[in-house]
Amino acid sequence: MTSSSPFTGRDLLCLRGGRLVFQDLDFTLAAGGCLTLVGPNGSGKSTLLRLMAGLLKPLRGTIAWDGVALAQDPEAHRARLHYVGHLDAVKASFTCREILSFWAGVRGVADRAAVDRALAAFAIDTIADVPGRFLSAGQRRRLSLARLVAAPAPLWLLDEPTVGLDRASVALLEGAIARHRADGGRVVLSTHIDLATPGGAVLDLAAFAPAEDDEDGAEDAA
Amino acid sequence: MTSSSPFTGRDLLCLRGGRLVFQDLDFTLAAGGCLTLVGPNGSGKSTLLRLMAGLLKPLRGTIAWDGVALAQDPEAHRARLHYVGHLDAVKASFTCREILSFWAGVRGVADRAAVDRALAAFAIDTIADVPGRFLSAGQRRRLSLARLVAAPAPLWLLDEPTVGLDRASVALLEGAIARHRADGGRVVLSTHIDLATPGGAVLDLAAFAPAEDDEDGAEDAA
Amino acid sequence: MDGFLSMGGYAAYVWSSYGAAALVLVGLLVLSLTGLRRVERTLATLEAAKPRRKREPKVGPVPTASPATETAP
Amino acid sequence: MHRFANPARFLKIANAVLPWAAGLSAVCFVAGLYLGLVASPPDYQQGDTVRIMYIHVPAAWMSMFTYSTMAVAAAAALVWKHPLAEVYAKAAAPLGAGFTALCLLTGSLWGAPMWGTWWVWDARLTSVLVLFFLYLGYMALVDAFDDPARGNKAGNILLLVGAVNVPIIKFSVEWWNTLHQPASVFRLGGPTIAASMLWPLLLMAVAFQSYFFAVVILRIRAGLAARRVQTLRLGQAG
Amino acid sequence: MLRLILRDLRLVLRQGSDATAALMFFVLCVVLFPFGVGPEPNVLMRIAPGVLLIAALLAALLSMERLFQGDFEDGSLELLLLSPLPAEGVAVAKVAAHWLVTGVPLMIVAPLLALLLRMPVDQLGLLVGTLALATPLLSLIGAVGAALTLGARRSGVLLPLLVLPLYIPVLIFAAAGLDAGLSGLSPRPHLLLLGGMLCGALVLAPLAIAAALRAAHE
Amino acid sequence: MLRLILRDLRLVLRQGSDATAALMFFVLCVVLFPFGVGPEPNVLMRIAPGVLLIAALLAALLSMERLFQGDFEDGSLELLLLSPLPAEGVAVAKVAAHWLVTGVPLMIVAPLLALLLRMPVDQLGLLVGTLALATPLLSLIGAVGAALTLGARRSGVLLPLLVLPLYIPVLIFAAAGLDAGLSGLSPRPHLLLLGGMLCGALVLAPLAIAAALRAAHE
Ligand code: HEM
Ligand SMILES: Nc1ncnc2c1ncn2[C@@H]1O[C@H](COP(=O)(O)OP(=O)(O)OP(=O)(O)O)[C@@H](O)[C@H]1O
Ligand SMILES: Nc1ncnc2c1ncn2[C@@H]1O[C@H](COP(=O)(O)OP(=O)(O)OP(=O)(O)O)[C@@H](O)[C@H]1O
Ligand SMILES: [Mg+2]
Ligand SMILES: [Mg+2]
Repeated sequence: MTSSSPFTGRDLLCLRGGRLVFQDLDFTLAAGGCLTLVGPNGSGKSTLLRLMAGLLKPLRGTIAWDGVALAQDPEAHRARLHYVGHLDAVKASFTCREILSFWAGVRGVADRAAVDRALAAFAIDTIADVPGRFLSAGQRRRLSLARLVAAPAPLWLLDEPTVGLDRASVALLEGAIARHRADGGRVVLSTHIDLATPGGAVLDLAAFAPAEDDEDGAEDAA
Repeated sequence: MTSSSPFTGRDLLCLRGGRLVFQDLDFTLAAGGCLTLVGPNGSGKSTLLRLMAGLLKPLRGTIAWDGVALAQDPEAHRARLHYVGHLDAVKASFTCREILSFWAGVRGVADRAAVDRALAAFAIDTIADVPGRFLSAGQRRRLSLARLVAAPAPLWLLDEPTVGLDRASVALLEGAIARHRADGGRVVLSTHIDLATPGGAVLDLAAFAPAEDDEDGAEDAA
Repeated sequence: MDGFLSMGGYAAYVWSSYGAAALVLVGLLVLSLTGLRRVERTLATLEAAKPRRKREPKVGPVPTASPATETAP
Repeated sequence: MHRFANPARFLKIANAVLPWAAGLSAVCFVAGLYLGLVASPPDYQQGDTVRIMYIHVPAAWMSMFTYSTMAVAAAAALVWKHPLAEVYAKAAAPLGAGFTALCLLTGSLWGAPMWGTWWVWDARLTSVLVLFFLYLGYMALVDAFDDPARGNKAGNILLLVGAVNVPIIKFSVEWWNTLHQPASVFRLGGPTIAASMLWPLLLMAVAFQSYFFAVVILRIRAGLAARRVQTLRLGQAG
Repeated sequence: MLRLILRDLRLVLRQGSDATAALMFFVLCVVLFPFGVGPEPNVLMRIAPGVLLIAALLAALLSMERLFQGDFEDGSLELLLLSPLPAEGVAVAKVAAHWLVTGVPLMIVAPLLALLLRMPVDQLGLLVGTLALATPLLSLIGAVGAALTLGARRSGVLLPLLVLPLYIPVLIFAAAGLDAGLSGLSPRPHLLLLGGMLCGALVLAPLAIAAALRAAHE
Repeated sequence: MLRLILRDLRLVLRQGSDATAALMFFVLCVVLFPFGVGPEPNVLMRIAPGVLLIAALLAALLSMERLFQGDFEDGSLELLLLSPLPAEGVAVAKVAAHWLVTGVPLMIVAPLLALLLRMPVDQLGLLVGTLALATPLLSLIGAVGAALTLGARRSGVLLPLLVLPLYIPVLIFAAAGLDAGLSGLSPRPHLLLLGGMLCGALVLAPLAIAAALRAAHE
């Protein structure tokens, strides 16, 4: 994990479904930093996270890691990020351990101990051999979060990671984020509830919404 | 809305996927009451709500409305309940208003004003003519909640209704629940976050976990 | 004229070919024209519905907004 | 090329071209029909059925031309994100489907007296049929998505994949032996007859081509207007 | 119930291409056979009724898969089952909408395709009549299968497996009726049988569908 | 990539019925024709190669629909696209797994069914060879369609519409090869053509699939 390279977005403008979601948005995230995205429903938190992951492309502006735009080297960017979205990628017929080792394996970690550590980190080691179809909403989410710990990656992108988690699990997640940041990792997360991210920055997306009468920009661009 | 009939569950035992979820569970809910289900992930909150809706049958025990077991008159029970689960039933190609009037119509409310009131109650009147495909996670959830207001029904069963909602919307939901209760309605909801339900009861499902799984529960909570 | 219409005994084939061609070409033209009329009418009503909001920013943000589309990556 | 990226500038040019294209098309149709139906003699082998050629061959050429331009537009849209390219492909598709249907229909009508059958499953006819279904598939795919941008993208990929079919149509008569004659129309009855049949054929070809340009401009205008309507609706709602 | 049918029809119209696409599949499928079998006209004519029916069957089968799937996945079905409507009513409404959207247009195009396959013109009435009995049967039986495989792991391959054996009797009697007509015999007994099956299915299928839908939500 | 193939194979084995069900569909489909067409042996023999190929095609088509769907809906595909694997690698792995699970077993059963339809024994080698070229082609082309229709509204009916026209040439050349074999001619030119198409598809299809998958996640 390199420590000096900043992860930045400059002058971002994003359209979704032909509509302007946000504009003139900038962010910078140094190693060990945490950026919490807040804002009302529909303000573009999920959209920004997908931009950061490279799943979407901004209509204007660039996102860069250490000065290199994502579009120039998408493979390298993919190798360095973990994305946890609304969907949990839990297969009904695989056990928790099988699911986790597959995802660790995809990122090159074939180590059984690492998988066990990750299961323990989110207190799902007791249900490690239960198949996916029997999991409750919060258990699935915890399994999804365990991927973060199983295979290390410097950038975590978490879209409402606390959804469905009970309080004990929220505390586990806060701990995992703190350890990751202490190791020089960085985290971007969106949330509607309070999550302890000491020393982290907050980005309120409501501030970048297009002005009420500015919609002509969106029209022309579409 | 009758006001004296209690909604009760007695001695409930529920198996799911061959595993005991809870046992010896009792509850009573009088008119105007609110029952908040809490408990760690996997403790059976969603399961209990589906039992109350009649989607699942308990292995032992009975759920009754005014002394009449649900199994004896499922139609009458369906007519008196609203269920909001994890899924939002939002069709991509219909607008918010069309979706809401359909669900109101299914419950016999063909009144356009009622639909407009419901949209306003969750602050989605500004996007009433936007098709479902363009909604963000929180907007979909608000649309789903608006069903509660569009067609009145005495019993609301809400499974983690605050998921995805921003703070302003959570306040709107609290208001809707309070008004419903003031009119003699009753509410059962599950949640992991704090929701203001003045005078409501709390049911901690961890207390009804089967004995031999107790240690698992403890670990889960840890 | 009769000889012209009978097409050397192949009238059915020749004239149905030309008939089909006329049908397809005129049909597509009419469909395109009516489609165009329809959207242009809705566009006109929509733009008429909110003239106030549109006029003011026309001076400012529009020039900056349209180059954005041209330099799109 | 980028000068046309701006819809307003495109519209200005297109509106200037439109009357000329429409006029040229009308003139060529009148002249071509007169020459083809009245002035030109029947072929000594095929009799008057040869007049089907003046529809069949231009329609066949246009079906391939339209698809090729759509495929180029698809590539432009995918690589350079050219905003007009998708509008063009969408506007041209029904026209291409129409031309292809005409080619199939007139071919069948020609085949019935000449080959004694409406249809054979040989390489030329089959590949044209596949082209027809590619057009239909493209149109169905593009509006099968909730997000129009997504539909356009899927459609573009399909157009590029289907582009392999165009050379197959063109060279099918040379690669496989089929009932359909190779590109030999000009040899049919010697050079003197060729001239009298060549003129109506070329006139009709120009007529089809300019008809295509005129109508596609109308359709592009409709497509651009529809986009504006959609954004206005969304802007109003939000 | 009427509201549900209307909503389903509106859904199809709004989302555009369902009716046309199932129809398109039917046409494509009929067109496919000459490729595989060869273009000999007498062979084609001989197999025309069978091909038309098999294509109708496959078109019904394919469009069937999504019959409940969409409403199941987005939670609409759950809500419908919890609504005051009886589950059987929901089942009937969905099947009726499916038939209106696939069966009816298919009946309209079938005569044209039959002409292409050189079926005699005087048999077209019989063809439409047979399809009028067969297509609702296909919708009803298929819906039972679709409801049963709801939430199943590989419903895409499981559904044909369940439904095809039940479709075979329909296919046999419909084909027998058409063949009888073609060879100058009376198709009545076969049509009566089909009608009997349709009556039976109209009574039984909604019950089975409703039970399967409820089971899918346990 | 190997890991992905193995995982997909394991998924199929674990969830049981995929391979067997596609196969079952193939068998059922072949068995269906005598019902629709009538049991006359000479007619059956005449259409045997076509029927076998059409059944293989439909089996491939039906199992194709779920190829990416499951991974798309539960978010796995999103994660795979965000993993260090190139998108083309993901595409190749999924197609390879699909072929191993449907194409290969089909090649094994086909000779038995051909015998039932009274195909001469000395043609079975040719049949298997043709299928060995045709089934991977079907998988590759179908996967392009499946990726393109991902997230489309009526993918169940749209997919056949897109894919069948592209399947037609495969069907034609495979059938022509078999027919040539049956009538004592050399099937080589047709098989060479199929082989050429396969090479082309091996190069082009993964690119198209990868592009379509990326577009599906915009
Ligand atoms: C449905 C059946 C048919 C189809 C799909 C079809 C398709 C085509 C196509 C695609 C072309 C353009 C070839 C090129 O530019 O290289 C063409 C050209 C032509 N076709 Fe057909 N055709 C059909 C039937 C016929 C029949 C029955 C005849 C005459 C007996 C015929 C005569 C011609 C001639 C003379 C040309 C011009 C060839 C040249 O370029 O010189 N076609 N046809
Ligand atoms: N798939 C989509 N296609 C088109 N528009 C979309 C899509 N998803 C979201 N949008 C639009 O983009 C805007 C931003 O959505 P986004 O999902 O990023 O919001 P969000 O901040 O994550 O909201 P929430 O808190 O509700 O999750 C919304 O106005 C929504 O209407
Ligand atoms: N569809 C199912 N089939 C079988 N077992 C299930 C199913 N859904 C949940 N379970 C099991 O039932 C138990 C209770 O699950 P339930 O979904 O009711 O929990 P919950 O309290 O809602 O948890 P959460 O807070 O995570 O939503 C869990 O242990 C889970 O393993
Ligand atoms: Mg979101
Ligand atoms: Mg739950």
